[in-house]
Amino acid sequence: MQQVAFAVLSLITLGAAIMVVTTPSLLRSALWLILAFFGIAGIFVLLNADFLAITQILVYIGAISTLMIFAVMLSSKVMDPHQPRFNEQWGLVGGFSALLFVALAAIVSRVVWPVAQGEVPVDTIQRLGADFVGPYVIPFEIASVLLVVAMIGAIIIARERE
Amino acid sequence: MINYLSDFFVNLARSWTAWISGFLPVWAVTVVNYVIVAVILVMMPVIATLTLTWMERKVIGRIQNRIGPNRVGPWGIFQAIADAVKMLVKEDIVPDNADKPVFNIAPILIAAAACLLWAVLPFGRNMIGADLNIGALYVIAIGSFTTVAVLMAGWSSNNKFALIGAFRVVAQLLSYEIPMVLSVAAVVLLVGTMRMGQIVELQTVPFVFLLPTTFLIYMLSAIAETGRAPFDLLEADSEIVAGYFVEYSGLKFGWFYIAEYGNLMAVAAIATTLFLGGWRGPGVAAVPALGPFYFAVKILVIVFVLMWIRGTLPRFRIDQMLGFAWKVLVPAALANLLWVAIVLKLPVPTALQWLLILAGNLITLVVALTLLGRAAKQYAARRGLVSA
Amino acid sequence: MVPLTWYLFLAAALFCIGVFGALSRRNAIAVLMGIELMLNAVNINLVAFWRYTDLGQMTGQLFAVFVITVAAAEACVGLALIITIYRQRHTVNVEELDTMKG
Amino acid sequence: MLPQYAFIAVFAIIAFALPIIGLIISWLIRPKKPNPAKNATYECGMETIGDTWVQFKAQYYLYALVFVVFDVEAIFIFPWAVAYNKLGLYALIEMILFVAVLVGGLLYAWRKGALDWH
Repeated sequence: MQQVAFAVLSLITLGAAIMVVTTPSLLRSALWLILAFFGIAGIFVLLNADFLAITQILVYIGAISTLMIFAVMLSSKVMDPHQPRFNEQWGLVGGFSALLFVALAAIVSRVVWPVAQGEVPVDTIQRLGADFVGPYVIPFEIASVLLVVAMIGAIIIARERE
Repeated sequence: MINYLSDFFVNLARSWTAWISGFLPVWAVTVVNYVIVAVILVMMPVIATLTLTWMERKVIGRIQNRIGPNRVGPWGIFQAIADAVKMLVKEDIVPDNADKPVFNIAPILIAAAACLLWAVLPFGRNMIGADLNIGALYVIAIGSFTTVAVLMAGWSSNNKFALIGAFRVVAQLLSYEIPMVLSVAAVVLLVGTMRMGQIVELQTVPFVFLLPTTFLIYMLSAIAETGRAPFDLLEADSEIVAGYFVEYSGLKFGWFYIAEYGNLMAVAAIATTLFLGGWRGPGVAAVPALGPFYFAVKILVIVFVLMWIRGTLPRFRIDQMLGFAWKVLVPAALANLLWVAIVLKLPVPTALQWLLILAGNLITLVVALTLLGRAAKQYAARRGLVSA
Repeated sequence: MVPLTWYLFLAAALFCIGVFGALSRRNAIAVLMGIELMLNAVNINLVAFWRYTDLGQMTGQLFAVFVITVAAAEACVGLALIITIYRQRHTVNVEELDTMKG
Repeated sequence: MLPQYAFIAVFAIIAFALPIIGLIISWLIRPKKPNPAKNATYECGMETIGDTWVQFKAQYYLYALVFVVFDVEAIFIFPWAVAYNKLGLYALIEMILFVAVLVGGLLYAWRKGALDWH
C-alpha cells in the first residue's frame, strides 16, 4: 500500500518537476512547481513527518509560490512564449545532469545504509517545539533575524522610488 | 434503546460497520467507511450554498425592508435549487484568449479547497473525519490553495478586470491570513494541542470568554478571508465588475459561488470549534447525539451575525483594509499571544490565570480602539472632513 | 514499508532536474525555480534519513525547517532583485545581465 | 498516524472528483453555441486594447514579502505553542526575543511605507 502511494507521489513530483524546467510559459512553470511541492508534501506524510508536510504546503505553496507568481506577473513582458526557453548550453547541461544522476544513483545503490528500526514517536511536534527553544535556540533566533533582514533588504530593493 | 439513541450517530456508524464486516474483508470495510464519510463531508459546501443563500436573501431582505424570495416553494425555500438548476444547464463560455487548462482547473481547485476544510472539524464527540495531529495548521494551510486558485482564475481569463481583481483578492487574503494564524496560535497555546477534537474536549469554558479580543480578530480576518462585506471590495461591482471570476459562467461560476458559501460556513464552524466550545452544550455529556445540533446552531448564529454585518456596514477602501490588517490586527494578535504565554508561566491558580488573560484581552481591545479612533480623527482633520 | 533507497533515488532525480533547470533556463525566475527544486530534494533526503536512522532525535526535521526558512528568505530577496532588474533593464534574461563583466 | 492520512487522501480524491463530476454533468446537458462576440473578452462592450498582462504595482509584492516572513514565523510559533506547557521560563523569554525581532521588522516596513497603499 505504502509502495503504491510512494510510486504515485514520486510520479507526480518528478513529472511536475520536469514540466517546471521545460514549460515555455513561466506562469505555467510556477503552477507545475506548486504541484511538485504538493507531491513532496505527500512524500513527507509517508515519512511520518506530518508537521513538515503542512509546513511545505503553508510556506512553499502558500507563500513562496505566490511570491513567484507575483514576480512573474510583475515582469510580464518576459512571458512571451516565443522566445527560446533554454540558453545555448542546455544540451551540455542536460548531459551533465544525466551524468550526475547516474553517479548519485550509483552511490545510493552501492552504499549499505545503516537503517535503524524503531517506532515513530507520537509527540514529534512537542519535541520540535522543545528543540527550537532548547538545543537549537541559536539557529531559532538567527532564523528570525535572517527573515527580518531578508524582508528589509527586499523592501529596500523592490520599493518604487519616487 | 435509549442508550442507542443517546449516542445515535456513533452507534449508527458502529452498527453499520458491524453489519458490513459480516460479508466484507477488513480493508474493504475501511475503504467503504472512508468513502462514505468523505462523501458526506464533501457535500457540506453544497449544502451550505443551498441553505445559506436562501437564508442570506431572507436576512438581507428583512434588513433592507423587503421580503426576499417568496415565489419558488413555501417562503421561497426552493429558490436555491432553482438557481442550482439554472447554473447546471447554462451555456458555458470560455473567452477566446483564455489559457484554457488553467481556466478550467481554477474552479475545481477552489471548490476542492472549500471541501477539504471539513475533514478536520469535529461535529460531536468521536465524530470527526480525521483528528489530525496538526488540525489547526491544516485548516490554515488549505487556505493557500484558495490563493493559488484565485491567481489562476485571474491570470487565465486574459481580462484586465479579472487580473486586477485577482491581485486585490490575493493582497487581501495574504494580509488577513497572518492575524488569523496568530489568533489560532493563541488558542493552541492555551490548550497545548493542535487536534481540533481535543481542542473542543479541553474547552470547559468557551474560549470566547477568555479571549474575546482574539475571537474578534479571528472573526474580522475570517470575514476578510471569505471576501464578505465590509471587506468585499474584491467583487466591488462598481469598480472591477465582479472581480477575478468575471469571465466565468455556468457551473464554473457556480463552483466559485459554492466555494464562497462553503468557506463562509467553514470559517463559522472553525470559529465555533476554537472559541465557542464546538459541539459542547447543556446535556451533551449524557446525550452525545445532541452535539451536532449544538454545533449547527452555533454555526448558524455566527453566520447570521455575519449577514447582519453585511446588511449594515459600508464597504472599506483597499488602503484602509490592508492597513487595518497589518497596523491594527497583527500587533493586537501578537500582543494577545504573548500575554497568554506570559500569564501561563505565572505561578498562580488557573482561575486567576484566566481572569488575567481576560483582562489583558480587554486592555488590548481598548488600546487598539483608542489608537484607531485617534488615527481616524487625525485623518479626518487632515482631509478637512471635520471642523477643528 | 518503502525502503530508504527509494527515497534517495527520488531525491537524486529531483536534484538533477533542479540542476538542469537552474543551469539551462534563460529566465532568472525559472533559474530560481530550479534552485527551489534542488532545496526540496535536499529536504527529502534530510527527512528520509531522520525517519530511517535517527528517530530518537528531531535533527533531520529541524534541519528541514531551517532549510525551508532559508529558502523563503532567498526567494524574497531573489525575486525582489529580479523585479528591480526588470524595471531598469526590461529583461530578466540571465545572459543579458552581464554588466559586471570587465 | 498514516491511516488518518489515508482518509485525507481519499477525502482529497473525492473533493476533487465532486466539482469534476458536476462539470461533466453540466457539459452533457448544457447548450453549446459559441460565437465570436460571445467569446470576446468582457470589457464594457468595447474591444480590449493592448496586452492584458500589463505591468502591476510593486506594492502588491511588498505585501507578499511581509506575509512570507510572518508565515514562516508561524511555522516556529505553532510547535512552540504545543510544547509550551512542558517547557520552562526560558521558552517564554526566547519567544519574546524572536517576536521582538519580527516586530522590529514590521515597524521598519511600516516606517518605510511598505504597508501603505500609494
